[in-house]
Amino acid sequence: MDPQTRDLERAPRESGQRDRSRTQTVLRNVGIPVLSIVLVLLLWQAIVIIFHVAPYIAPRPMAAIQSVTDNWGLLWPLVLGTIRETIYGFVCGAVLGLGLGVIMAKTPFLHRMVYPVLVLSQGVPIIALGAPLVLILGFGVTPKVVIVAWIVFFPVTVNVLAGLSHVDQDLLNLARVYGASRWRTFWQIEIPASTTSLFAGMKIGATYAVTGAILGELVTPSGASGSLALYQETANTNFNVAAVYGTTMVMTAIGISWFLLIVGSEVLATPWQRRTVARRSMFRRRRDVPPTLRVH
Amino acid sequence: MDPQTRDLERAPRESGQRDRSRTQTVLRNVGIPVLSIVLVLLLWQAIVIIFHVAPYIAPRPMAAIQSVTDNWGLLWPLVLGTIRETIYGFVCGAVLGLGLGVIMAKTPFLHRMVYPVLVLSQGVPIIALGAPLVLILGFGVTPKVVIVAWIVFFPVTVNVLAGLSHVDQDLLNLARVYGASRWRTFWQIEIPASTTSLFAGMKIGATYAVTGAILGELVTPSGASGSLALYQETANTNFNVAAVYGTTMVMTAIGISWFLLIVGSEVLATPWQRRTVARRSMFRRRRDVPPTLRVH
Amino acid sequence: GANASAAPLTNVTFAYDFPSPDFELVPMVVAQDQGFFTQGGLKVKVVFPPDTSTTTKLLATGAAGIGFITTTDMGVAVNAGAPVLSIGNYTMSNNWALFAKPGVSLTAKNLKSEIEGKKIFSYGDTWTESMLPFVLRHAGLTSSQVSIVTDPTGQDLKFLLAGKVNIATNTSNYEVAGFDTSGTKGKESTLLGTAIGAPNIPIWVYATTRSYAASNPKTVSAFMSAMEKATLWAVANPTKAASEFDKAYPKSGYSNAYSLAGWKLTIPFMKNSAGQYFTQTSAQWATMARALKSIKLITAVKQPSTYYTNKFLPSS
Amino acid sequence: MSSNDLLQLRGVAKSFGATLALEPTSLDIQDGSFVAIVGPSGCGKSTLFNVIAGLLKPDSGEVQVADHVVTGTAGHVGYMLQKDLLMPWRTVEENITMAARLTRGVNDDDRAEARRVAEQYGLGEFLRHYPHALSGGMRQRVAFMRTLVTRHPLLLLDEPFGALDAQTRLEMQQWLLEVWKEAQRTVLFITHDVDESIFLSDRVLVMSPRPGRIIADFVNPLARPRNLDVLTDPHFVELKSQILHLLHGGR
Amino acid sequence: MSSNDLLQLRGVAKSFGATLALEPTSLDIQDGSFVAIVGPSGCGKSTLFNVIAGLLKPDSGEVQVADHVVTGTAGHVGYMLQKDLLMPWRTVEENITMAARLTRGVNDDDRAEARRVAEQYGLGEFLRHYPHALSGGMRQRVAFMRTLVTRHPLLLLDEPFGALDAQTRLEMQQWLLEVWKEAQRTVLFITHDVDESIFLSDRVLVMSPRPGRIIADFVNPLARPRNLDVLTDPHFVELKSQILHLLHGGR
Ligand SMILES: Nc1ncnc2c1ncn2[C@@H]1O[C@H](COP(=O)(O)OP(=O)(O)OP(=O)(O)O)[C@@H](O)[C@H]1O
Ligand SMILES: Nc1ncnc2c1ncn2[C@@H]1O[C@H](COP(=O)(O)OP(=O)(O)OP(=O)(O)O)[C@@H](O)[C@H]1O
Ligand SMILES: [Mg+2]
Ligand SMILES: [Mg+2]
Repeated sequence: MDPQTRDLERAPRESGQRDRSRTQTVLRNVGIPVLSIVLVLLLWQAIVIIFHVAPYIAPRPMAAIQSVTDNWGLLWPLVLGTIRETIYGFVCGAVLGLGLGVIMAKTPFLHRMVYPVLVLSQGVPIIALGAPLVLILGFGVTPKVVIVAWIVFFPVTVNVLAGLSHVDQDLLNLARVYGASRWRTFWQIEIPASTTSLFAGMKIGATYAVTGAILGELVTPSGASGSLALYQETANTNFNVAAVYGTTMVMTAIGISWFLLIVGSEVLATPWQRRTVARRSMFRRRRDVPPTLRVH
Repeated sequence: MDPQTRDLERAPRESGQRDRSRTQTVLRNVGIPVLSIVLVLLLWQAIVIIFHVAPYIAPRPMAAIQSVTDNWGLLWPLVLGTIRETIYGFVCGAVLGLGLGVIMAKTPFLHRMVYPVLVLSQGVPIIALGAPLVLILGFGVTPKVVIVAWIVFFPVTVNVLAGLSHVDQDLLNLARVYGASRWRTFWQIEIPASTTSLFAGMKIGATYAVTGAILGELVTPSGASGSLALYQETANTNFNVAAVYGTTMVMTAIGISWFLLIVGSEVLATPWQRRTVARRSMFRRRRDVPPTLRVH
Repeated sequence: GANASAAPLTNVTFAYDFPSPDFELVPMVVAQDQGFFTQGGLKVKVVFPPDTSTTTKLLATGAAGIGFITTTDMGVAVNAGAPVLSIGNYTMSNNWALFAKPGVSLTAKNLKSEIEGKKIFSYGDTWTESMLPFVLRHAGLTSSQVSIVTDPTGQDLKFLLAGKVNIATNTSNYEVAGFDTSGTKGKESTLLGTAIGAPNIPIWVYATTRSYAASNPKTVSAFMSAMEKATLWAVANPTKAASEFDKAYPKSGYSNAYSLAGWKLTIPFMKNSAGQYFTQTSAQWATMARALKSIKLITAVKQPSTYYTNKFLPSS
Repeated sequence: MSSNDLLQLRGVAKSFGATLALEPTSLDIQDGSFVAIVGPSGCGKSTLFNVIAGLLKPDSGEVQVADHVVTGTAGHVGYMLQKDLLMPWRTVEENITMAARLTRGVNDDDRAEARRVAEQYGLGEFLRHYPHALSGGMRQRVAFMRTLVTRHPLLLLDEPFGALDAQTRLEMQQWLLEVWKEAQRTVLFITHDVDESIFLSDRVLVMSPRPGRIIADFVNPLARPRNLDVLTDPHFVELKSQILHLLHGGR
Repeated sequence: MSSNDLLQLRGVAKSFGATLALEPTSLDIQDGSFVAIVGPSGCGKSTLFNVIAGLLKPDSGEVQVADHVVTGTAGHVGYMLQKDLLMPWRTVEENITMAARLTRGVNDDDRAEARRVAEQYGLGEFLRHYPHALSGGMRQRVAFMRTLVTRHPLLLLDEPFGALDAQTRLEMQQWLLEVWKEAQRTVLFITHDVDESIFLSDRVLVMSPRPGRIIADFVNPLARPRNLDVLTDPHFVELKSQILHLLHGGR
């Protein structure tokens, strides 16, 4: 209610209070989403029953789930494949995006030259990439990884660029006053100062990474080893509608897990955004312990 | 160089200086991108020539462009179709996204319930949407519009939510002190204060809108009228590689034009972010003119 | 052969025509499982294209030595300048057909009334594009008198059963196998294209490039000879052959019932009325080229010998 | 009982949860006067203002403005903060007429009044400018004009010049005194700057650390008009010393 | 020629394009002294600091620190601004040792020194805290300690307490005097607050509006140690009046 921000006068936060409400927060952050997903499934079931939807049009949710569990032995390697493509592609895309972002931030000329090409690259429909990529890179996992990376790198680059260009100029000047080298300034200031932006880009990338992997599986062949997307495609031609919806659920689950994983890494990588006091890190801080304590 | 931000002491900006460098800015903002796109085309041409790439594997850029100009009469209605799907879908998605964002910002309970479902919706692979949408909505433009809207609404909602939750609480309190109604506060403060966020969401949406339309054309058939995606698909089956690449170029061009259009609307819709002085609006300000001037 | 197993095997990459494996690969699986390739001194690796038109490109770039494509794709590729060469038919006749949902009876007699002003499903493939004009001409209709719904993602059965399209087009082995294993009651009405004006030309062929054929003539011959043994074996033992396929490609997503049904439906089309397998004729290629030219998919009808050769067939 | 007092507080108190922010406080502010309030950070000064403005409902007590009980209802006072809270998407003129736009819609009279005020107080040239083009001092002037045109007799100014540098602040203080003299309003003025509180006011209230309580009520002996020289006036120095000792306990 | 002066400026001038920010300026600062600089906004105070710190190369003139010419080279002074510029991702201890981390890597001595300084000056409990958990005053103290542990004899403080509220500022001033006495450094201190400049310094330099020039150099007659009472000391009031008249021309 107080209309004035009192940032300067904020007292050190109490950590006791936080712990007390942690279970409440978890309940709220996990319970409500789960509840609403269950509601969606119930609604779906209700619609199928009330409108007498034919099973070849849409299955009941339980049938979809069962088609997944029944074929889990078959599906699991495909799921692993999709996850692998996602991880490889995401990592490549993020690294490429970060690299491009850093290079472009440091050389304004390259920035101006390369940026339009990057925007252009995102305008190219992914479907048009399949055949050329297979012709150049062959079969197997590589073209799919390239497609995921193609989608992921862009938001990362854009955000890293924004992050690096918003590093406090005064902080950089201060580093100069101290006589810091460019290299140390980069690692000690510019990189940590852009972490939040980097993660913002990676979170957008993560949202689209699994979709990219699925698209990649669809437009580049996997052959004998199969792929989740092809499995779905086949189920579709096969009239196995329950499997189509079941696979969709699996894909969605992979996508959301990946997104949550990135969110989780951000939480772990930026302790200062949540915690008041730094945790003692076992191995790095050993020498902090006074010698007297160490002898005993 | 000055390590202190002197925001408070900034003098009113001169508009003279700005005009002088406008042509320079335009040159830089248009010239360099065009130049770099030309460079990409030249590189492509060079690769095709140096590696003796056969024309049925990959065409020269000029051949791709020519296949577009030669068939423009045939392509134009398809391009129009894609543009129409993009516009309809984008508008529906943006309106839906805005509406959802506002409703969710105003009712925290709905926020918690609906948000996971929205995240879930983005995990569903678009390809899996094709058949159900056609079965429900038939062929024609509607299912494609739904697919575009499906893709566009999400970043809009997320950004509107963020924008509305970051409106300065003190400004809202001040409105209360004045005795403002909730409705007026919403229109006069909350909406304008979230414009930037809204456009941020729309720009992300715009990046993916055309890809969404193409995907929509591919997974939901159009019947006799055809579609750009099908044209490309057919060209592909018929070994017309120049047309495949030409169509990709057209699609990319539509995508980028749409993105630039949204960027342009933002510039127009938020004059205060660029201009120092508000332009006199012809019709709204007529009464500002003193009566004496009006009689003559 | 004892002597063959002593010699090192020649590697061959074989490109299928579809992104995922299905029952038309049964002879290939049999050739591998029954050791026909090894006997011929070959080691064959099967690859899959991102889309049906890329198989030809895989051949042209040398990414694959031998491939499996449709006759019409051959025609279009040769027209575009790709140096591909057909080395043997897969099927010997045309089983492309129109289908109507259970309850509708589609016959050559009521063809006109059943398709006029109706929605006809097409994958948008070259084959359907070149066959439909014959059917329309036979029914006395122009293309503007029907509505073609093109869907490369292939939801034909679903749309047909849901009443979103009136007529589906497909080859009978895929369509009927799909319907029979879908659990839907009733029987689809099938009307073969050859009964309503479509030319009776083979749909699929084995192909290579001229340069590959020129530098590896023994390999190509050995391949075709192994395929012949495998095909005859698979025709004679359909159930065993289909389950071998399922074992080789457990992740294809297809049920054994589907693969078996599909393979059984394919068998009748694999030999001609004279009981021949594989043998191509100049007439089939001339007919194909004229059909493509008439719908402007190709610019010139070439000599039949431009498209094919029978010299790698074991019988010749 | 009608009186000369524009604002009357009777035993107003406010806690936030377990935190008692404001002890029961009573206060009378004479119509037309300029009263400064100083006190340590967190002592409840802004809370007091929020209660008077009607943003907060006090736990007990009563607020009267112009002999009407207005406890817990908004719309009776002008209010201005350290942050200018201008709308970046509105021009200076539109920002000045903001209160009208937020309550009943802007009419030509409002616009004319905005122009008159802006011209009179030195911002006539900038009516069509957007806030971002103005300096910090100019922005605070616009924020003040916006408060002024609401025509409420009572203005609550909460550290309005707290974010300005010393020189601009001095200019703004002189400007404020000028405007106040002409516009004839009653001003309650929170500040952390003891010099400022004495330079501007007729009366200085000193509050205790939390829970807030008015611990001193000084009548300012300095004559008006005042200029820089009052800063070395013995009365000034004496009053400043008293206030500082109350605030800091003579450290 | 070795002297008692830690810092010597000889005819240092600086323009930005057509703007002459600093007229040729000469200045000697005695080792161990506390010199305050006041001047109107934009008069070139920060520019002067940037030149001394080596961030800017002057157009003409020479900068000597401890009898070495350092014109245009960095790494010779401690520097601190109004913004604390703490790294949010580093703990208090890590922030204090930042200079070492930025130049040669932190060793155990640096950490021990950081802990010693923090404990000595009242932040020992907060060594492992992240900056966001500290109040504004505490943050400025950390920023100052970071400047202190660089062991440069000359510290440039550019409005270090400008963003703090009056009460915290007073505490910080007293704290700074204490630290200065013990740590035996030479301090150049820019401020807009005339009270502050007199309260802290041995000497007050007054600069003219742009182009900046030192127009007065007052020796502060007040004895140390000082407490709040000096604010009412006649010497104080007299010096303040002189400085204010130089700055504002008696308005
Ligand atoms: N909405 C609120 N919820 C909880 N506590 C609050 C709220 N608003 C204020 N407080 C607490 O009430 C006390 C008084 O706050 P208030 O803002 O009135 O102080 P102040 O005198 O204005 O301080 P400052 O000089 O820093 O502006 C403080 O302890 C503050 O933390
Ligand atoms: N990097 C720069 N480029 C151009 N002009 C500059 C730059 N830095 C400072 N100036 C100008 O030089 C003049 C002096 O600036 P400086 O920052 O030194 O003033 P200051 O005395 O520190 O002001 P303040 O009290 O507001 O901090 C100003 O007119 C400023 O606009
Ligand atoms: Mg306050
Ligand atoms: Mg400065």
